[in-house]
Amino acid sequence: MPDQVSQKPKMKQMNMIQAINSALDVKMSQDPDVLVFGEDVGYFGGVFRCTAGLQEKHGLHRCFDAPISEGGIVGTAVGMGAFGLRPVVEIQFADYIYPAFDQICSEAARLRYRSNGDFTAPITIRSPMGGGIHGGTSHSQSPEALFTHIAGIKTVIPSNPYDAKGLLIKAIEDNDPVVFFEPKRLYNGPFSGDPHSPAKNWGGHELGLVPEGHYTIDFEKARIHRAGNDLTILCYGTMVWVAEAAVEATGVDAEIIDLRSLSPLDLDAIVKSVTKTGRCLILHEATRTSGFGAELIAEVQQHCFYALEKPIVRVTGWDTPYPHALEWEYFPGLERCSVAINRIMED
Amino acid sequence: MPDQVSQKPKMKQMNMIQAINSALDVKMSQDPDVLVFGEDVGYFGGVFRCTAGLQEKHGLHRCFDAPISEGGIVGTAVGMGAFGLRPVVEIQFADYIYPAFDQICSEAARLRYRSNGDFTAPITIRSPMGGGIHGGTSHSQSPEALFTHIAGIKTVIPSNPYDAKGLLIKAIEDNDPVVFFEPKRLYNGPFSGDPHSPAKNWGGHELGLVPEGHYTIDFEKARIHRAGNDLTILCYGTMVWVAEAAVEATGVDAEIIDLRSLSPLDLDAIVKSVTKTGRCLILHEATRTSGFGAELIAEVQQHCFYALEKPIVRVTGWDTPYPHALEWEYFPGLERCSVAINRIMED
Amino acid sequence: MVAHKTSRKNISNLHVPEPLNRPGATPDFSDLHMPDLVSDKTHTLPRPIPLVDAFETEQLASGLVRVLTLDGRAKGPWDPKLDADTLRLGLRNMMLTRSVDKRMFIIQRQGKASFYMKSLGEEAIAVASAMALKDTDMVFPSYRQQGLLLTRGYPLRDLMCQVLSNSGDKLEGKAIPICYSSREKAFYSIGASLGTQMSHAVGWAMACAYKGTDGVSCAFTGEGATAEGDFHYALTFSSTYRAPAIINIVNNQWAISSFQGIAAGESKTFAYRGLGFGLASLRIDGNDFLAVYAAIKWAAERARTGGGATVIEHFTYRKEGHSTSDDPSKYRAKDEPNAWPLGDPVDRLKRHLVLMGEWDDERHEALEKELDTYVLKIYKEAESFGTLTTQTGINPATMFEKVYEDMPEHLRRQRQELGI
Amino acid sequence: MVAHKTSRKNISNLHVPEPLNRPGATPDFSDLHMPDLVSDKTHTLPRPIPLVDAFETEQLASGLVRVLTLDGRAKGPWDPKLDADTLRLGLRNMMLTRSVDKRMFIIQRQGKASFYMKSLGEEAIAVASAMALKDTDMVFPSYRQQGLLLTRGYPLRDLMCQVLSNSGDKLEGKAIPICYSSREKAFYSIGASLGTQMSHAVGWAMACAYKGTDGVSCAFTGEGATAEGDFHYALTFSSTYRAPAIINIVNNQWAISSFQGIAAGESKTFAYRGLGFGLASLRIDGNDFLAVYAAIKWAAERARTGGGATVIEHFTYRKEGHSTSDDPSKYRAKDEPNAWPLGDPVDRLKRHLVLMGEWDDERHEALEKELDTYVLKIYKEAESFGTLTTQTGINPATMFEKVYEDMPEHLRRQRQELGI
Ligand SMILES: Cc1ncc(C[n+]2csc(CCOP(=O)(O)OP(=O)(O)O)c2C)c(N)n1
Ligand SMILES: Cc1ncc(C[n+]2csc(CCOP(=O)(O)OP(=O)(O)O)c2C)c(N)n1
Ligand SMILES: [Mg+2]
Ligand SMILES: [Mg+2]
Repeated sequence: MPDQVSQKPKMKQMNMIQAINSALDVKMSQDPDVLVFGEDVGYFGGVFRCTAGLQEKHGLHRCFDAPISEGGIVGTAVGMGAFGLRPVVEIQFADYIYPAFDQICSEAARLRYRSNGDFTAPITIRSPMGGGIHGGTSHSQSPEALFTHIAGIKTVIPSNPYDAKGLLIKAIEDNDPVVFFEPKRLYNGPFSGDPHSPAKNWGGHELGLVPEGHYTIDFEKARIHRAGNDLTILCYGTMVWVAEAAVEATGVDAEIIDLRSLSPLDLDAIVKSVTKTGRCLILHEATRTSGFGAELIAEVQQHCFYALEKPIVRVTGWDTPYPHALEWEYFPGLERCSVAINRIMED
Repeated sequence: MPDQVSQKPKMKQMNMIQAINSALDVKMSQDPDVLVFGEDVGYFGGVFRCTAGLQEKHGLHRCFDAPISEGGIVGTAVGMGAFGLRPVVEIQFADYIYPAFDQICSEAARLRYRSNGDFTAPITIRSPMGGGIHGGTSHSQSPEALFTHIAGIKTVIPSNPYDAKGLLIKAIEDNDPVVFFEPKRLYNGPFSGDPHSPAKNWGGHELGLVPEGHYTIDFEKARIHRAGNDLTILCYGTMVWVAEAAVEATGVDAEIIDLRSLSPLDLDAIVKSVTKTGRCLILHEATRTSGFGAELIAEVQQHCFYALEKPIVRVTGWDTPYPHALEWEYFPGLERCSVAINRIMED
Repeated sequence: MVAHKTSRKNISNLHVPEPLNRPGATPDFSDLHMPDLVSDKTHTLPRPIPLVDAFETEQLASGLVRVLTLDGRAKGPWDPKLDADTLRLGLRNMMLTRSVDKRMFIIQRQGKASFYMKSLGEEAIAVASAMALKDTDMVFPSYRQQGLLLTRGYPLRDLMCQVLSNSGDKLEGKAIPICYSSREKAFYSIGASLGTQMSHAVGWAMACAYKGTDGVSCAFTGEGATAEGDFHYALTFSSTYRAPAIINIVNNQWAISSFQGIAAGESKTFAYRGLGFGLASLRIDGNDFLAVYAAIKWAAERARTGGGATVIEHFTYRKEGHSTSDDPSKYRAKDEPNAWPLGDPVDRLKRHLVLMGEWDDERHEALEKELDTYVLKIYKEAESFGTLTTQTGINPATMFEKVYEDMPEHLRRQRQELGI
Repeated sequence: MVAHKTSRKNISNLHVPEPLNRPGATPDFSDLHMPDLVSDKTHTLPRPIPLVDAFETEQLASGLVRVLTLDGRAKGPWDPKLDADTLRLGLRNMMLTRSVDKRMFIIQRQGKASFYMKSLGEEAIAVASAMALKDTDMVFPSYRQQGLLLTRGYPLRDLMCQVLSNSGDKLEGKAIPICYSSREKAFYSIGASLGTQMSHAVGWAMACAYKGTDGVSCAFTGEGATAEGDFHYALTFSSTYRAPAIINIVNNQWAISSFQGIAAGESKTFAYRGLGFGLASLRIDGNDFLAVYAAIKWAAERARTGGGATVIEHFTYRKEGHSTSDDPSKYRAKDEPNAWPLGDPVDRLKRHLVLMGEWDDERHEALEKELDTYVLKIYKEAESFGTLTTQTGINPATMFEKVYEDMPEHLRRQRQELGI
């Protein structure tokens, strides 16, 4: 099924911030039940500017600042969602989502189930994630795996402006709670994983060409970022671009799958690819142990056991807090990914 | 290395509650810096009675009730730990650990690292976990996997009175924060996973024979619950006993490994066993996706890839909240485990 | 609030508060800081207009708002002056709640349900609240306000089937007993995690304001659970956005085995906390049906007319164990429930009606019997749908439903794995 | 607290508070509810004995405790009557803090550090606190009390190396700039998650009481972060256990781009929140060195003598952007910092000393220069250890250390995987 784009859409070059802003704007314009709040998102428009201009355009009551209280932000959003609104809240950094963990896991995720559908929480929780900006221990984390362990939550991570907008609109329209992580290192451009190579931006990039209006992308479909035959690379967010760079660097004919949504997961696409290639590499920035890579390995080995020629390998952040000075030793960058690709391709 | 038991210890038959109580009593008697607090743990002695008698024996200021505030309980414990005390706090049910999630992940787990050893949090967080007592969605959860994803935390789960006491004393003496989950279904006796078979208690059970005094069990060592050659079963907590029952029921010569500690993990024992048996089954009560089974599979397939004859299988709780009425359909009980064993043993 | 009397061994400077009465003691509440309950002089606190400046409620937050005297008279400016029919309805609803609690406790003891929680002694709070609110005002209860549901006419059989977790349970056995949900009756889904519903109520109230309705949300927490962050979020957000919410703290003196002083610390009252946020705050006699009714009416009017949230502490007493899993004789003096100086809400409203000449002992006894008979009859109907311990009749496939709106592939696969 | 003036399009009943001055406006603080700052009459609030009943501090929590008048006189019962040397030391510490901030801001702009946060305008709070406390009283700062470290004589080079994340950094580059830690200086490790240190401080204070020491803990939070659950936990636990803690709320009017009204809502003051928990509560002029000193002394004595915790709101103003990543001109009126009616803490203490005849403009300028020169000199030393953007000189193997006391096997394997 192709992405649901309305016919002949007017396209515009956007970076990921603009794409997210546009998604919010489109939904706020269409649906008076959509409102946006969070720390610094109102007048100022968010510390990453994702909500810039929305208060001015849609009104003080539709995009506003919240007290510094992630638990209260998600808790009130759940109440609004139960009422029938579609709140979209921002957690300023994914590292600060933990004070809201109980509200997300015990409430947003459980409300439909425990009330047998009587009450629901159609809320979207946006939050910038990931490293690569010298944010250290508390501005770099990738906590996505935690949410994939919680039944009742969807976890989505775009890797480019086009997907970001389509997936975010989908998330807002979804009747289940969605945790929507935005890889902040990609806000302004794709990133090869080599901090020393010149920064790129989304200008002129195909995936930075975004329809101005409404469109959605299904969570159930992974995106084949690059088709290939010899190796399957499973990744999402920032690591899609590191994978691309590493594949270029190594010259291996790899298939790069951008999962986009971790839960629900497009297992079919994964199994199809690994069955074809027989080798599988998994990349994520998060801490390794019990990261989402483990779950991917569990599923791949179950479904592709007899097709696998080599053990599945994961290249990830280390099992340490995200260090400040040694950011690039921690980050699973171009070099580590390339080494892993070469090794997995050895006979 | 054998378990560190002092010579010729005086033994006593204990259930798991008594063993935990004894561990606390031993440490409180030895070390004035050990104190115990949590909801209802003081005068009353805890809703599961694990702290019964401690206030009376050691004083009001050493075992006391706390406000219903899991975040505050862990937060104040971190401060006490930084000071130099060794607080042991109780979270009444593992399902209620989420309000403390931020304090555990952002503070207890990070304090040593971010201060480069200047401040530490030698605290123990005890909490009853798991199902099988008709507790439904919010009194049955097994959130252990979440903590294994957090660098800086240790996660320990005993399956019997003997281990419970030795591991708990070890946890209290450990200079890192330890999350110590107690499978509440095992408090009074081992459990086969079949709710219709008569309840057993720890009376007369070898693992219910516990030294009265001080001894510790290392986290780094898994326990071979049953030695075997044809299949490796990795499990912990309640599922150790379900595994035992299923192995008996199927007659397979399986090696049952009781992990005891998930982090740190005794990977050597696991690899050694799977290399020998070539087959691996993983059991846990928690929700499947991104459960600790996934991490185990990731490591096993990496280290034993060429020894594996069959895909690794996991039998787990489903990816739903823990239902009340359908508890036994949710619980990965004797029947489901036996079916899985038989299937994995097919050629 | 409550002075520490019985001192145990405590050799350090760390202060740990203790309750007035422990097992073995003769219950004594003379140290309970409360206005003189007998004299008519201190009985009456002023009733400001609902849109009063929040700080003018200081006296109401630290005192005790009452209407009924202990001998059954209705007095003072808070008297809502309800007619006899309404009063009788209130009495009936409280007695119905009590009768249902009694029956459900018994059947739990018979092993037919896994769990139950009574509200004995606190019935006025839920019943009077439901009667003072509009039926469309969403209530966000804790697990001890079953009186709200019963007052709003929720089918008793449905309630019982929920407790039995049987095939008649509208929640299909997903939730533990007492975690009811009824959107139809504007009764929010109860989750067992304490406190979490408080910020939901404020979010709901913000939604009411956002949509320009005159809806009000009405949340309940135990005094023990005020220590959770969620309580703080509720006060903060309702203060910031002037949410039309009523934040009720049911101070029934106990949180399982912990006396209220563990949550209160040195606080004057729980209501006083609201003042710190600039919210109107009242402490009321929670065993006084009329006071509860009047306070909720006042707060609802304040909320509906743009005055924002009110914090109400209901001063009451939990006469029974915390739940069917609890044994209060382990931690409190045996006769404490009867020594409670503010009496029993049913007795007090009954006395009032009798004093009015609108009720008598005979009618009371007859009503009691009628309700018990009715409750038993409905219970038998409910039981015919199965009990948890016999046969629930719930289709295992439903376990995988309502996790999400649509069942995702991985749940479909798991359902197949279970063979259904 | 602050009335909403500039109204934007808001068609619903949902109230969203707005600050007094937005970009483009001429800053005007006349709506700021504060006691008359000029008249001597309202200047003085009483100073009760530190062991006063908490509720007697109501006036101090809603008013503003001051010592220095705007024209430089020290007045009233809170005057700590410090000698000139002590005052000059306070001035010097504030000026040192300011000079360090200035330098660090510049070097961040030069790309030599990833991040920095200034405390301009708020120096009195940290410096006077450190001088009023014992050096062994553990402070639990937010990221804006570098003045505590400097006042306690923490080596400036170490501080700068931490900001540079270089090989001289005692934290080996693990933490982001400004997340200092010094057990030696009784300065708790700063984590970037807001509010979490508040309950640690209370736990530390409980430990002091438990061990029978006379230690006091002293915690700081911004006014914005009071909305976190941790703030509530700190108040609750210190109320329950009478923890010898000082809970400081630095109300600098802004939380990044959000004005204080987003956290305050309809609250009278932030200090007033403490009263709800039965804690002694003071609101003080945070730009008044003497008032801060006096308040912290008072609270420390209360804590040390068994009176439990005090909540202190320091009323001040954040003159700079939130951090080097922030541009305040985007959300507040350009001249707001200068329009702040309570002046600047350095200027005010200087004026006081000048009025006393103990200081003059020349000495002030000379000191300013001396400090700037000193700071630059030390900075050059610090830079010789590397900068984040050049070469940190930190051994990658250290990344795997101090996660646990002993390195577990899996980290050892990962270190090998990295090839080190
Ligand atoms: C987050 C959380 N922590 C702990 C519990 C366990 N628990 C259930 S009820 C209760 C006591 C609540 O006391 P209170 O708030 O006073 O309400 P009451 O039972 O008196 O109505 C506790 C500790 C829980 N359900 N949720
Ligand atoms: C838990 C958490 N949420 C959000 C942030 C992001 N953040 C950093 S500082 C800040 C504003 C804090 O304002 P305030 O408490 O008033 O302190 P100030 O900066 O004014 O000193 C925010 C929102 C954070 N660090 N931690
Ligand atoms: Mg209670
Ligand atoms: Mg601030």
